[in-house]
Amino acid sequence: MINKVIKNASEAVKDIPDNAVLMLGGFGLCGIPENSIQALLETKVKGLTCISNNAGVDDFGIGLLLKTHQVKKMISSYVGENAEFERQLLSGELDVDLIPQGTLAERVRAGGAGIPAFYTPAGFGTEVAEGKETREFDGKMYLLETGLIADFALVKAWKGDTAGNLIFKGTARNFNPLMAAAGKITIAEVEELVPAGDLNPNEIHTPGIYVQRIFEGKNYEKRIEQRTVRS
Amino acid sequence: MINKVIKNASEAVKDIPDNAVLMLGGFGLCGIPENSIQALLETKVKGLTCISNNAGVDDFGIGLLLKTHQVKKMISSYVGENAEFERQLLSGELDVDLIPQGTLAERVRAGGAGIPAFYTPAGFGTEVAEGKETREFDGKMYLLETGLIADFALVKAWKGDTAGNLIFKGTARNFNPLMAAAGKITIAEVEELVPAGDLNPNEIHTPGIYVQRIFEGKNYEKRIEQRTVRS
Amino acid sequence: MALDKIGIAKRIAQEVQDGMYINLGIGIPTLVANYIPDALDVVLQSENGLLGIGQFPTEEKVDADLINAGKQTITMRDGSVLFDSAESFAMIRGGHVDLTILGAMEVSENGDISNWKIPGKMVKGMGGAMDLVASAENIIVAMQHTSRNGESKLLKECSLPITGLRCVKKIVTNLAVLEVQQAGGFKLLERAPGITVDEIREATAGKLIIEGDIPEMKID
Amino acid sequence: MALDKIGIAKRIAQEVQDGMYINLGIGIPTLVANYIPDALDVVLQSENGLLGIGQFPTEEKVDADLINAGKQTITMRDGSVLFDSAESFAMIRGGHVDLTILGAMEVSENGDISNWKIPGKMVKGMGGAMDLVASAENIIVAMQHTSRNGESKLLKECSLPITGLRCVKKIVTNLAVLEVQQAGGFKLLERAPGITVDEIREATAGKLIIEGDIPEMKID
Repeated sequence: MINKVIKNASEAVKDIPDNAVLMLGGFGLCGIPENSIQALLETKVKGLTCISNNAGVDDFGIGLLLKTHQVKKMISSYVGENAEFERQLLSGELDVDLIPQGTLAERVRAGGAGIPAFYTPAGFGTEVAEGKETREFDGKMYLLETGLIADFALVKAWKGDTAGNLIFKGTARNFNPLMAAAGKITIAEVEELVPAGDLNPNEIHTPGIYVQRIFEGKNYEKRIEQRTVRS
Repeated sequence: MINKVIKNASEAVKDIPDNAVLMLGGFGLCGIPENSIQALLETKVKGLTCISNNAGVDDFGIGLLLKTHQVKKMISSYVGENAEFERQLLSGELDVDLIPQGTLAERVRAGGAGIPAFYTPAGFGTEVAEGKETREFDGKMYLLETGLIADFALVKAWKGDTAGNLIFKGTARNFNPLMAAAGKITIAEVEELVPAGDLNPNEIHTPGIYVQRIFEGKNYEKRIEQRTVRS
Repeated sequence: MALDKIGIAKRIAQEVQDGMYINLGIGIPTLVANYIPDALDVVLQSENGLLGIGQFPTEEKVDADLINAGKQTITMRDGSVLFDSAESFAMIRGGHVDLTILGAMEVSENGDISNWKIPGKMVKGMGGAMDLVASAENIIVAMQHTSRNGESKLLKECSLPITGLRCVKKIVTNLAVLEVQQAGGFKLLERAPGITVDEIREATAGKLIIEGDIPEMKID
Repeated sequence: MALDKIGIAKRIAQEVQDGMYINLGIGIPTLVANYIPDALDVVLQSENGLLGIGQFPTEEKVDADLINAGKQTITMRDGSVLFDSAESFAMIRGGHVDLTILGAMEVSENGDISNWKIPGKMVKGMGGAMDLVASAENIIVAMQHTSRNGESKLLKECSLPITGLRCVKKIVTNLAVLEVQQAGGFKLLERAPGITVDEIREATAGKLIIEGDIPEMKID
């Protein structure tokens, strides 16, 4: 099986150039590519467009890249919980494109699947529809939305094998499989890297064909935004 | 968890009316809903439109329903290997709509996902494009194709739980998960039915929300079309 | 007396039927889960990728990889299933979720809803709200009848940016239960305990439809 | 001497590069798998839902639930992955498969291909062929240079119903290896052992482009 293993995060991201379009998996801080983000801080690459459901918090996730002014544009569905983000947005340093979450998910899925455009009802009659084609199907109104791809997709999985096959855990799956398929170069970091053949072919969430580079990450912090417990 | 269990195939299909639109999972004879097809032979329901990648063989799968003249129309991608099919088609008894396999898969996926239409390159410049809208995206030509749904989807899984969650086996997965999501009423037959909670939530292929009725099938024949072995 | 948040949640819980798949928004809608009768078997969807939300975890069971759409740590019930964000919104958009309960800043008398943006304030984004309201067949809004400064949130037309058009079917506020009519207007179905029709009329800027006697809500 | 089917398969196998994901059509293309050098690590896709097709099974290992797109029983290699038909064609349509090898009835000099229907004969359907040819960046056609009654299958324009437009990049026949030119025309790259340029010219109805000496194929 084709071997996609690369040494570490630094090796994986070193050729990401200034002004690249990135996709980053995760929902809130759950399932984000922590190691790859850290490595981007070190390469100091600038002018990034980041497609990610959220923008991290002030001192974690994509928030770290905002603090270092490496991000020029965010394409997201929800970007609260981040004071530095707000400051940059209001000062005009940062550009933001807000997309309904389901539309974002479907646009990324479409990009990976070679679907250039599709119709969705989300956002009809709202600001989101401005400048977009609308069309009626069976009595209901829809917007035309286009597929999204990225120069690099940075995803985080629970287990992965040397052939690039990935298994996610819990709700850390979220946007990761979609983005894996929509990156021209997809970099997967995994908590546990195993030889090809160790994962059950029937339990794999992302086929290795979508992954160009894979490495075993380290020091996962997995920060929790809302620790809620029952007594 | 909501209980979807029904006694058997006869109970599951008994309210399928004449002229219903059905989806039937399977690729060739692999992963077809054997029990539900048998039960349809018994209800003698007529005028069915069957959306299925193939049309079975003369004496198995959908071929059995053709023999009893219960099918009025097939929507498929490949319908060879069936003499009775050919006879009915040439005599005008049977109507056939041929769709590229990937377009069929995506149309069913779209139907289940509430996407009314999408663009795909398959079939541009061919007979398939006749009467369809075409459009250029990024220098390439595409056809507009619509989502498909069915009154009833008949699917076959390996394991299922009482909540309707399904796991398929090998390449018997094929169209089954897509169709499960695109049926207004989805009837799942499984080789092994287990209590909700017995399946690993991370290994389920079809979420139970798509399945309205589930039963444990019996006497699976699993006929092989091309038995190829090495010595 | 006007209902508190828990009262609103309890009243909405009465709308839940056996066998429903339900998506609960953040805030009051989340509270609804606590008041669904045990006899009813329902499944809660979390749009970040889970069907079958369970209780909050005990301290030892907290798992950073298992959160709800409000980013709270959660658990899974027996029979749960995990999936990605495209599948999650396929479920929502495809009409597979039976009931959506969410908060709102304003609702118009033809069912338009505004709940994602206040001009002049920091825009955080719509998250999944636009997908939910554009897709769901059955949407109940949980909200206060009036804003903090006493202005009605049930309007002829929404003044804030729209989240979705003609989508809200029912509204449960601290004062009343109302049904949005196909032809327009809020049909008053029930009054909060001790609240008069006149009080509701005064708090409702949009067209209020009152037919016959309006019963009081029954809340435990 | 003109190549036999195995010869065509062997020659096409030389086009395979390390690390490729490949979809093989039914017929000669399937044979190609047998001649890919062991040193190359490639993965074969089966559009019914498998990446990593292995050998045919031994009699004891035959599994009705594990077939390829030609409905033959197969096995899986280490590192294989199973998926549904939508995911399979997402891979194909999204350009993730590096090489597609398939048969044809006719190819035109601008790369159009006909391989699914003969008017007047029973129509069996296109299966995945239209998706494959419309999506793949890199398509090699395996076919006989002429039909049974001696007519060229490399034409100015296809006479049979089209499967896809301007999609074929390379053709390997029993007589030659040819490259379809962007501007139109079959550029002759190699001759089958012992076959002359004149023989190829005679068998090619479409525009044949011959530049310099045309080498003979090297086939073990």
